[in-house]
Amino acid sequence: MPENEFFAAMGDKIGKTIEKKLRYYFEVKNEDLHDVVNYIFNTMGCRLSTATATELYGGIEVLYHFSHDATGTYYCPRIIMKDKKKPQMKSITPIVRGAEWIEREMAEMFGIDFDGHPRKEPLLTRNNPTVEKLPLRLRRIS
Amino acid sequence: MGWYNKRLAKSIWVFHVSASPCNNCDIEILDLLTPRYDLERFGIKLVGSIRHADVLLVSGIFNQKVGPRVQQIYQQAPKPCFVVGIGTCPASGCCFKDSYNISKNIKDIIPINLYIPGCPPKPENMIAGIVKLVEVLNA
Amino acid sequence: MSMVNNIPVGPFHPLLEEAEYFNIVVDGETVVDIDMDIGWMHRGHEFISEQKSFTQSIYLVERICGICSTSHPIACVHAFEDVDNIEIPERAAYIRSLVGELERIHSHLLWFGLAGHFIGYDTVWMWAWKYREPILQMFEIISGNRNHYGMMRIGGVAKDVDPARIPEMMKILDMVDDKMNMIIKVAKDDPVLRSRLKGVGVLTHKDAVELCAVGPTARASGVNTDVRQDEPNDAYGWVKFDVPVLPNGDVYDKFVVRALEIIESTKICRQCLEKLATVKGPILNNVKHISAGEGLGRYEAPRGEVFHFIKTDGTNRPIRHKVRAPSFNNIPTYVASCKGIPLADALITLASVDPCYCCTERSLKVVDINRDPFQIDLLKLSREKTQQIRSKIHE
Amino acid sequence: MNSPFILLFVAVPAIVALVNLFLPVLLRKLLNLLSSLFLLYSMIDVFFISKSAELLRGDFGAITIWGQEIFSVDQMSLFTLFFIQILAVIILIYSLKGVQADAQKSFYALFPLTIAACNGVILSDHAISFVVFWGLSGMTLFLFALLGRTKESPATAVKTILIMGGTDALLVMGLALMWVLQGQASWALSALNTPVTDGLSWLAFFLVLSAAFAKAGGFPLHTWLPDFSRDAQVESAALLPASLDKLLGIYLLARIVTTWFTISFILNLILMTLGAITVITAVMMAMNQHNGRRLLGYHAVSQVGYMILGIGSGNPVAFAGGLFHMINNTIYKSNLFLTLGSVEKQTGTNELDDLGGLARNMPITFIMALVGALSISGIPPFNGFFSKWMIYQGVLETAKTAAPGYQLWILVCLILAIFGSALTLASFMKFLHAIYLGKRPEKLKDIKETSANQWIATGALAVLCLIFGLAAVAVPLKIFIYPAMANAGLELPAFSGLYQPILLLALFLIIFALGMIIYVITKNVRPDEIYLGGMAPLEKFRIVGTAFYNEIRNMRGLKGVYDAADKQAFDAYAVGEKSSLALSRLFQKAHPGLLQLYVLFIVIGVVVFLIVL
Amino acid sequence: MRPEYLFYLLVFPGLLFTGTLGLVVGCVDRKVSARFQFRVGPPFLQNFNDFFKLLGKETIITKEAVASLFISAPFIAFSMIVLVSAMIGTAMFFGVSFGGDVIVVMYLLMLYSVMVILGGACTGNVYSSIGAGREIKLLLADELAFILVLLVPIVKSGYVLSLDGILAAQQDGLFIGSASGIIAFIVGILCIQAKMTLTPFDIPEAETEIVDGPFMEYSGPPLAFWKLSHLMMWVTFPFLLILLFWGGFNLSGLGILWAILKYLLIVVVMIIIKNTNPRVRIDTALNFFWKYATPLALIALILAVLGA
Repeated sequence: MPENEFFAAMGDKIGKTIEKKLRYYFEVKNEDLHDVVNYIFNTMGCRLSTATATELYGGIEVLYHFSHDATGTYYCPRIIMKDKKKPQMKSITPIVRGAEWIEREMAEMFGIDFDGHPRKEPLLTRNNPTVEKLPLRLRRIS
Repeated sequence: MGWYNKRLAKSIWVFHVSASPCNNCDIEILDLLTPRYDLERFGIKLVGSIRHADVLLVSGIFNQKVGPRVQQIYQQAPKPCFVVGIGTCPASGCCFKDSYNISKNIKDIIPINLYIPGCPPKPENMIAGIVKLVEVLNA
Repeated sequence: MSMVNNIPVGPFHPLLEEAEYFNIVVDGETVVDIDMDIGWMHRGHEFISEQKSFTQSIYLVERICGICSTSHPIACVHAFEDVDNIEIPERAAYIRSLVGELERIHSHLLWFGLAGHFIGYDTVWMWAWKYREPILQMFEIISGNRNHYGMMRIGGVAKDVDPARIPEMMKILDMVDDKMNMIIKVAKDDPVLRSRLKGVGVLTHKDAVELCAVGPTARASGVNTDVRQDEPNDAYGWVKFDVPVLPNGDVYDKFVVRALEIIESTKICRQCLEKLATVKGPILNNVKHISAGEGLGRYEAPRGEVFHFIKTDGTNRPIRHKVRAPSFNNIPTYVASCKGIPLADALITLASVDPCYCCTERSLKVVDINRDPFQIDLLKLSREKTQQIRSKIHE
Repeated sequence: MNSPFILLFVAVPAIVALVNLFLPVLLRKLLNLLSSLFLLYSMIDVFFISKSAELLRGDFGAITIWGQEIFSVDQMSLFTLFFIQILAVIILIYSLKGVQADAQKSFYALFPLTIAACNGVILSDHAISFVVFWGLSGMTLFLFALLGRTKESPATAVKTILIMGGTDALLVMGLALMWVLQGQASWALSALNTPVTDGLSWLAFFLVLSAAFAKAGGFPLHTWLPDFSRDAQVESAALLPASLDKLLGIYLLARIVTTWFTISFILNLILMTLGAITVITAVMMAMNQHNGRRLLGYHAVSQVGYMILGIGSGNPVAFAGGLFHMINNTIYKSNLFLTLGSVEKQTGTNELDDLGGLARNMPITFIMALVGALSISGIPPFNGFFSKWMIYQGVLETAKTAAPGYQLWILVCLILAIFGSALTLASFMKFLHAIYLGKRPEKLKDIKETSANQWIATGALAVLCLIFGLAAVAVPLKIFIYPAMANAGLELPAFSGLYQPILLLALFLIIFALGMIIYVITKNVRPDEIYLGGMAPLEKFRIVGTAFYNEIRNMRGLKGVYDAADKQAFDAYAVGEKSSLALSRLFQKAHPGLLQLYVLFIVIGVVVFLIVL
Repeated sequence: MRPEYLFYLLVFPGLLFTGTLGLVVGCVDRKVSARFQFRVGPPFLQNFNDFFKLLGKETIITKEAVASLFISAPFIAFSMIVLVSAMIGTAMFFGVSFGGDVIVVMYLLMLYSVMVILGGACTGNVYSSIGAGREIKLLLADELAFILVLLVPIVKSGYVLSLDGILAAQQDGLFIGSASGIIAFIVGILCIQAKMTLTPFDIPEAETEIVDGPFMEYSGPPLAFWKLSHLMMWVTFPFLLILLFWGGFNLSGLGILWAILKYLLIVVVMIIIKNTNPRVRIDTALNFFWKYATPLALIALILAVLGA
């Protein structure tokens, strides 16, 4: 079973895990993210579906969705950033090229600074004359 | 000008402006040109350059990025030039009216001469609308 | 030694039915690089959805895109159902798959037509769209609408299929099969068409995997990914079908993959219709409440995997509704597949992934702007405008 | 009989050149202008005012020294002389202002020297004086190249002088050979008449021919020309390779095929083939140039092909066409060089990549360049079309009488020539597009129209283009070329085709006026920004046009040829330099580029021949 | 200049005749194309409406354009087409040549491309510039074959250059009846397909790629005249082919029917080619013409020289 191997290989790098039918949501620390993603993407051959950023009371969480196509299983590493003012985390674009756009979109929406992202510019609001140069999330405050 | 308007009514070249719609109106506009509806019967032709256009078919809710461009496009069209708003979006904003990224007042961006509501309007509906325009021109 | 030039494509360009902007960097007419700028279609779907109840959300996601206007609802209801593991009735499953597959047929036919239009082959455009009309007719038979069918509900579907009209629909499917075989034959025989498509805009297997491409774009590059076989929900576990995968990754393969998929889809539709003639039962399980949790739904739309993620807190609104359409993953493959090919080829390559920008650019929450909706009396406005034209012309 | 009148054409410019060495720049200009105008007036007087009968008959002017007839004039030399004076005056008017400041002094001294040398070549009837003046004109070319200020100028100068000097030596050998073959009768050139029959006469023919080819820029001795065009000053590029050298080279060629040799049909075929090859190779190279001057340089080569084709065909219509094309080419080619020079002086560059959209800044220059470009591409009603049309007709006439195999051969040459003019059109569309059309780069926003003297000069050339195109039969053919041909003993041409330029222009203008009337009645004009699908017309959205023909360049089969050409594989000079290093080293040692040495070589050569024979 | 030239030029077979016939044939083209695509197509006088409508629209001149060139380019091209049609038509209907011979016609036709390029490129629009580049490349592609095609009747008629002379030379046998004639005729149809920039060679004005290329910035009357001159080519080029290979028209009795049939045949063949092919790339077009059409035309020329 790939998932058993995965959890065994990662060991204590995996935090709190929610397990549902064909879905694994687990917390990962920022410094372990690259190891985990590397294993999921390169060793297990998963495909990155997308990533979801959500603003919660306790901070901003980013949830990556990796699909293991052979079994139909989803692996969702979750990063939680406590600092809402200046959220910062590692970019996985150097490992997964396909993550470029989704990380740019999240950066634009939530002001998350993706460390090591090759192209840090807004995805949707380039050439947009009216949107302020702030993450869209901050517009609620003003 | 009566004689000229009759010529204009018989030869409407449309330019399709999609200002952040859900794509469905656009597809239905193209559908109008295809065998079942065949708008070329009325001399209507889809053109690629705004300089050749007589009628702008506008669909969508005009988000903040595309709004100024639509305005620019309208200014670049040679007059006389009419604007037809296709679908519910240019008329009322449809379900997107709560969004943060739409232009507040479409009227200020582009003067729409004719609305064809519907989500999306049926091709028959659009033909009826365009025939109305033709009738106005012919009157 | 020669100069590098920039060519803007868009926001309004005949190649793009939707407003979109590419800055194509060319040397002579050879593409060196493509810089994509999206966001012209950004309407803030995710934000709006978070203010709506679950049922309203389905109406909304249908309007993400007019072409895949049932894929998004299916993925969305899958996500809702995934939160509580809700089962749906068997008949409803068949209807869902039927509608989904019909949409694939109509979408691929639409793409054939547009692809023909883009390479200046208007006859193909007209023919493909002529054969697409009966499919839309089938939608009218099933749902009453040509587009935006409004069929999906949490726990089932909204409308039933009348068994008396099944033979009629079977006939249409036969016709589509027939024409698809013809189109494949044309693509194989016509030397001019082949020269225009073969070996153009190659997306290598490696690039397809690394860029996480999905759908026919990936399958034409030899990546065997299809939600219908990977996670067979609805009726896909019960029907037989193949997933065509081709190795070359050029436009020609994308063309053929889609043609083969249409034939597979008609197979599925037939099986569904046969079952619908026999399987009886309810079409909707009433779902009263969705508990707090996370749900993840996906569906193989015509362009690839549609992905919906729902986070709920026990109320009747999602606190986060994430939508990822297939084109969002496929559009970045342009750069990989367009480098070093002539401009004319690059443009058909852009079209070859069947991009759907409306899908790509929904997005996020935020902001409590003072709402100023277009509360205008439609009829009155229309009359006013017409009056304006009239007076303008009479003067 | 001595006639001081003829002597004027050599003596006056030579004296001016000498005097100019000691004068300030302003006086140099004045003196030059005066002398050139005087000479031009003398020629106009001969042709139009007093119609000096003796001169026109050709039995008037001859300068005899020591019993040897040095200078004499016949119809062909007379009209060539006339065009040398016309171009000299026009180019001088152009150079009155704007010549590179540091080269000005030498330029105004070299200019009359060049004129003197060229006039001398045309007037010479004595083999030795012919060779001396011929060599002198090559030498001025070398000096002009040295005046250039680009990095490659010295190398180009050496290349030019090597090719020129080498072919000069061949010319001397050829003349000597002819002298021997003719039984050592006389040194007078007009007395030469060698039937090309046996091996030695063939050799003599090709030896002399090579000199004509090198001077005019025929294939394969053309390679100095594009380099020279790029590296020399633009005035000298317009003066020598574009006009005077053409006149000299083709004049020599016409002499060769009419009087000096009696050639057979096979030689006609060879000449026509060489002509067609010159047309097509040079124009194919020109298409892909990125430097404006080099592009024009290659065209200066390709146009020679038409003249060789016409003159080599042996048909009177084509012969007349070839001579006419020679005149036309000098007019429009110097026009093109000069307009490019104006652009260069205003913008400071001649790299096509850096230019664009100048038609709005320099409308007059643009119109002149447009006329030149249309003429060179052979678009009716300009002059280039008329001469090409004559050449095609003549070639077809030649084909008509030939055997089927030869017919096909001639037709292929013709096709290449006609296609060459389409290619010419193509490369000039690129040239015009890159400089005058398309989007203008921001930095060229404030470019002003060029000074009056420059556009007067180019304007005069453009007007000549139109006049010679419309009234081709009435003016240039009847006045200059037919008499020359009659004088040379050729039959007068009869056109088999039909072309009425004035009628066509009149009818064209009627329709055009009708269209403009409709436009003026219906017009409703509004200025607006460029439409780019909603994007702002930024500066980066610009197509220069230099890469128009990348597809052709990269075509399978052609790519290799072009790549090789870029590495100078087809440059006889470069190949010679590379392949025979030892020889080349010797060669270069012998020709260190020193003028004195070079003159010495000529003198030694002549002396050696005199001793040997 | 004789007064009847004005009649030839302005009424028949020049401006009025060619213009009207061109607009009508343009409708035939649209109608037949529509039938190909299971559509009804526009009304029969659609092109007239289009033309008059465009006359009443605004003329927009871009701020970067050279206004005089931009405006005069379509009118020059138009005048040129009228002139050429008058020359061809006069030779065909009256047996009178004026103005020029085959070579003149060939070079005048080049002027059309020149005007397209100058008019399009002076706007400073990037698409127009690309279109101009493609236009000239297409000219290069078809010109070589076109020259060969034109040489075949010249050779076959015994090196006669004038239009009426070539027509007269066909009294004892149509050129199309010989092997060389028929090959050259077929290549000729392909060439005029490219000269008229019809699909598959509508590369310079590819609407979905470069938005009508050089004509993109045109609007109002200048655009009307571009369209008109383009439609007039539907007359000029087929007439030229009929003149060179098919013995012109014999306008008496059944000859009229034959004339119409001949003309319609060429037009319909062109429409069929247009509707059954996708647009090719410019390098494909170059390859096609240089590597296939030109050798074929050369074979025709060889045959013609040999008398076949």
